[in-house]
Amino acid sequence: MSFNELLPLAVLASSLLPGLLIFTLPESWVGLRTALNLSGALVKLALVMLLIVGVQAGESYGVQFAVLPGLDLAFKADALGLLFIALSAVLWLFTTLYAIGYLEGAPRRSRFFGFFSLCVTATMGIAMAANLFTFFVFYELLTLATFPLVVHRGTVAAMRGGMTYLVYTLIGGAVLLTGIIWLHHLLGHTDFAHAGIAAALGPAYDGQLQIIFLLLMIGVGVKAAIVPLHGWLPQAMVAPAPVSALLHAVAVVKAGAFGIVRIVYEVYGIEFAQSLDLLLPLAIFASVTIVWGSFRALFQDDLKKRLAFSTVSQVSYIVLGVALFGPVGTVGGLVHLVHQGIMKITLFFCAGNYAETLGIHKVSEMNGAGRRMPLTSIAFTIGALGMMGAPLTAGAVSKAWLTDGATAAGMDWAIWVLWTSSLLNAAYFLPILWRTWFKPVPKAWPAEHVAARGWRETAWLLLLPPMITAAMTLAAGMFSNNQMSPLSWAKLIAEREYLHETIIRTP
Amino acid sequence: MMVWLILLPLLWASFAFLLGRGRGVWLAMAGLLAQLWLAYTLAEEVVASGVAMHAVGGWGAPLGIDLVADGLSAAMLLLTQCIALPLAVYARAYFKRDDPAGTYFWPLVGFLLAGLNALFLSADLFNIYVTLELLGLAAVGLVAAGGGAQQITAALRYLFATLVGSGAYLLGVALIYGAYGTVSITTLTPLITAEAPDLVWIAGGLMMAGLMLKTALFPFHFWLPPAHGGAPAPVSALLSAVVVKASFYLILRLWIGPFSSLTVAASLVVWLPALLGTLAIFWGSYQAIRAERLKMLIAYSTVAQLGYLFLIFPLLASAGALQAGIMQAFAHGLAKAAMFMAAGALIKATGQDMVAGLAGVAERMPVTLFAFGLAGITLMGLPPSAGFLAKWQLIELALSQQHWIIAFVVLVGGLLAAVYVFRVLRQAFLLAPASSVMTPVPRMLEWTAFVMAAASILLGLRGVELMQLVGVT
Amino acid sequence: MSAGLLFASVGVILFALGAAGVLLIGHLLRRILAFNVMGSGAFLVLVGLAQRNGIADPVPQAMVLTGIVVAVAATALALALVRRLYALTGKIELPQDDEG
Amino acid sequence: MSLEFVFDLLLALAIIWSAWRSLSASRLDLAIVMFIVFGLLMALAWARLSASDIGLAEAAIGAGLTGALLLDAYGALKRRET
Amino acid sequence: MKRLLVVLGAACFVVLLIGAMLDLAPAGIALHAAVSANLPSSGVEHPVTAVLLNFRGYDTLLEIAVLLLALIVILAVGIDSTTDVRPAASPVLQALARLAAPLMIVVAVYLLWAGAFRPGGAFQAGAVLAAAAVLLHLAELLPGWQSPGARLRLGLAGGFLIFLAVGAGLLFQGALLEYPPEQAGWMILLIESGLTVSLGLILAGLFLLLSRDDGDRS
Repeated sequence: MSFNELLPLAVLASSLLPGLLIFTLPESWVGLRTALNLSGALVKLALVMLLIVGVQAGESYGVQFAVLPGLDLAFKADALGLLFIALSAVLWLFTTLYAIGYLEGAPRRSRFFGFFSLCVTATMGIAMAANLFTFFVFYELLTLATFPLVVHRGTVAAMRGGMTYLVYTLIGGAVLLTGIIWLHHLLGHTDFAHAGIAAALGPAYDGQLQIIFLLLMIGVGVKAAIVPLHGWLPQAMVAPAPVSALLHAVAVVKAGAFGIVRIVYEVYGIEFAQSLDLLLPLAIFASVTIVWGSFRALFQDDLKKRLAFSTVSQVSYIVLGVALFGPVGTVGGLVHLVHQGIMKITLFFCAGNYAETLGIHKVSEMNGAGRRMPLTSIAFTIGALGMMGAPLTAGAVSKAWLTDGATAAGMDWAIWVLWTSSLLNAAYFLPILWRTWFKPVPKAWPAEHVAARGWRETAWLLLLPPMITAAMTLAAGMFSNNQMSPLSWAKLIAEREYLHETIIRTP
Repeated sequence: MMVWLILLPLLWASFAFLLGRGRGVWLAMAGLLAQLWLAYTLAEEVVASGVAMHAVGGWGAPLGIDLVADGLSAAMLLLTQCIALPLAVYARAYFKRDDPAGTYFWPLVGFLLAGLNALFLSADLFNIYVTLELLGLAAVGLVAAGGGAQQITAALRYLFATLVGSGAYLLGVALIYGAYGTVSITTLTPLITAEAPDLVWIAGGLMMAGLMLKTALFPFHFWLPPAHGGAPAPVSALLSAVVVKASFYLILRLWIGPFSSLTVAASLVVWLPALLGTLAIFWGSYQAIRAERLKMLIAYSTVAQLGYLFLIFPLLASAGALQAGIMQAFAHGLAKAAMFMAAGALIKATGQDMVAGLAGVAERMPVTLFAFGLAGITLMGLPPSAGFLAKWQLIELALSQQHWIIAFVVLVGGLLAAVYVFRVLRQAFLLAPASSVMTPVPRMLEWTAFVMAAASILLGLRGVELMQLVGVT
Repeated sequence: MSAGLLFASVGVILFALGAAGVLLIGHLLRRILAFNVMGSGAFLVLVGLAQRNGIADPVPQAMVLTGIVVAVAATALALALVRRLYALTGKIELPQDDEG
Repeated sequence: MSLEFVFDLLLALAIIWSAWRSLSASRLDLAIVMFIVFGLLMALAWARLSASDIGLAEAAIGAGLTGALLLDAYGALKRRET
Repeated sequence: MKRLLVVLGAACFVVLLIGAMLDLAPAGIALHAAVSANLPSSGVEHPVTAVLLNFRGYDTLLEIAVLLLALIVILAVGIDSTTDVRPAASPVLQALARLAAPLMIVVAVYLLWAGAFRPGGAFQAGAVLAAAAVLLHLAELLPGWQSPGARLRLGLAGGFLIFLAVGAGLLFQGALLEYPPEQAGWMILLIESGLTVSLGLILAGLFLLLSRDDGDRS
């Protein structure tokens, strides 16, 4: 087995093996567990670096195993996949740090970190899947591995959230499976390829392909929380903060969005999808989701719920970008895949800090939090501004490319959608910032965490991750032209999708 | 070689009996190990050099009795031995010293396995009848052994069901012999044509009905839940995992063998098993969702899962159907064994078998719950698992033959399975009430269950060899 | 109509009679009787139908010998269970379906 | 219609009748006795089918042993009731 | 309702099946011819015994397994503790039994030996032995069994084991139960005599185990 075949597997193993080991560890072995977690995350990061360098050098990484005659479990690490892999790998490291601090002294940690690593493994599998079958395998694995995390607290409320999550994802999975098998039956394979594979069938199958597209979109749409399939996401916020942060800001919802990207670009092919008139409906659904999500966020007093609806809205930016026919929109969508992840995880980290340190769960309790927890609040502010698409933040970059993409695609109404959403974002984030910075500090916080005494603000393990991700938010915004920036990667991918026509943003 | 698969269990069973009450564990272990090896080498041989045959007494059909091992039977033999060995390890830890249910456990299991292996190998309708009786009586004995009123009642139901079943089968055999003067499957297959006299149709009907009764196919399932739900965990596992599959195997074997020209002639007939299978899936799942007791839930899930096996009959036109069926049989066999083993451990630990009483096991017995969960994944047909592969094959076959309804049934069935599996997991993940006490159980119980469950998952990552084996006809 | 065919027909009737009995009779001892009648019916068909041309055929005869022994084994087992049930519950009937 | 056939016919009827009685008799002991009779008649039928091996076996095992088992069971039940 | 359905169904079944049997063409294969053709090399002269222990001896092997199994199950199910006092057996019956039992054993031996060339054989012989035991039991001369001791277990399983051993032994120089024509005779006789004893014990055991009661714990 050559190096280029082993590397993708190594990426999977770097989180799978630690995870399996952690399951077997007794609760009390904190040291070893932490060591396993961090070493796993660091090794993965290193491996991903290797991949990035290799792919930029034009190397191709892939491996496959026959599961049944004519059915392969196949992996490849291409530019598009790497975008997602890199994002998950980096954020996994920070979330792990955060979780270690967050769960200090909590029960059932071995189980938590074990499933946590499984989730990351599943995400990696989704990112590196080379055909729809493999994609589905890890997509469902993600569902299963997330459930124990959602219900981690073991309370009845947690169970309710977990069950809602299952109902949505399992039914979605069944629909997705139908579509995949149908496609596999028609094509004899479901391997991803640049510019798609479905076109090969010829016009006779257009009708069936449209139905299949619908099935596939419903399937992945559930995890991407596209309205009306988004109901599970706010419910799932009962999970501990790190879970909400990584899984519901990054892994799970992104898995859905990423699935849409793969299907549109590498199963149908953007041109072919356009010729089947599949993109416009998708764009419309995305727009509805964008607006509806932001709108619902306005009325959430529970901080995490507000963030959750914001996620619902923001993830559809990606979908919209994909649905906008033309390279510019594509770049916008892909880059937002990364940017939204960084920004949203920052916000969730901060939300977690407020809850852990001061017992703040509601927006209405945040008065003066900025004085008590300046660093956290700064990070939160940056994230929020990014979400609104304020200049110098990553959000600005995504939004700029998306709007231009809309113009390029001749869908000017989409611009209005984006602006409306930005306004709504401002409408539900600014009040929070206002309360945080300019309202007087209350006499007593809802439930000041005993452990927090003695630290200036809160445990450093809780403080570090949000600050770093906040910094990244700014960096991604300011140095977007650096050739290692997410933007450059998005361009690289788009170029390959659009068969190497060069991409310049119309100024 | 294949003969030893029959002689070995007979030998160690009778020696275990000679040793007396509750003895013979190690005999059984050694025998089972050898059997596993035999089954494996037999499978290899079949793949390498085609169907294997052994003419008992050197006479050969139709005068004598032939033993035939093709892909199908080799696969079933392999499944049986694969499940039997871990189960034996489990049972050894499960039955406490001088447990009344354990007194003659090993001889009974030995005869049961002998019956199974003989059944899978036999190519003679009457000989199959004898193996069916051996199998049936052993199974009934295992259910009843040392049991209370509840078990005895279940055993009696089971007994009468299996006796009537084999009675109908025997009458069928009698008619076949009357019509053709032989009971050798290989000799009969070319003789039975679409123009066969009505008598043969009746015979076929009788045999199929009898076997369906033994397979507990809806609506003949009434006897299964009390028997499988009431027996000791190792017995439930053995019965649910392999014993019911034996009569299914026979239905399949006759369907595609001697009666193939009949089933082809009457194209509507193929939908009857599928219809009953569908009803079984829905009814079984519904009852499992409602069941109060853990083992009843699992037993009803068996009723449902058996339904899938019968969905392949309308699809048999393409070779893949057989493979799908066997994959499902393996998936359910391994998973259901694991599930009953896990349930046994849970019940021993919590001292009760109500689903509602499981709160907190996720924390106290993670390994067991993991085993249960993995087995559940297979039953739901979620990836990666053998169950998923079976589901995939079934759906693809259904689509390729435009039988959408079957694909639909499979998908819905999977979701229903999810409902009852997660009903259990939900309880298990709840925090334990402070009052609850759990008695520690032997590690062996937890880990053997886990191994079985893991096997059902791993098979889902590599089914090629198995499919290749089943392909040999 | 040869003796073989005649007794084969008798066998069919016995089988039907026994089967109906097993289905309808609640009393377990009687049900065991019914099962035995059913079995004897099948045996008669096996030999009778094979010998409908009047020629004795040892093969089905041997089969029936085997069958009879199996049947007595089953009967004894059934009786053991019934007596056990009776000793435990004092009943010789199965409770109406205790499903679920 | 030959004499044997008449005999066979009567035997057949007798078999069916005894079987019917053994299932329908209101008294259990009578039912069991009828069953033994049935077994013996079967033995005769086997003899008529030139299968005296089965005849012997039926008489000894079918009627004899099974009958004994049933009667013993019946006795046990009776003893319990009184 | 159910009653009516079942009866109707049974009636239709009878009519259909008998009808089907009446217009049935003669079977294409005549095994009795094959049997008589191979009788010389079977080691016995009585065709039924030949089928039973040679041509289809494998059936018989499994059948003995079934019988032994049934006995084990009865042992495993457990003893129903019916504490009851049987009416004491009449002295007449006892005298009769004392007289009859040895006679029956002789008959059994005869049947066993006769089986080689005329109706009879291990089963009938075993049955007669069992009958003798039952008679002795009814005459209070033989106690019912609780759980058999080692020697008795050997007796019960012995016949089966001999059968198994011979079959397996033959496997090494050919097929399972493939007797060499010249040795077939004594091999079958060996098996049959083993079976006679074990069958007698098992059949008797079925009765003696079922009719056991706290009256006679032995």
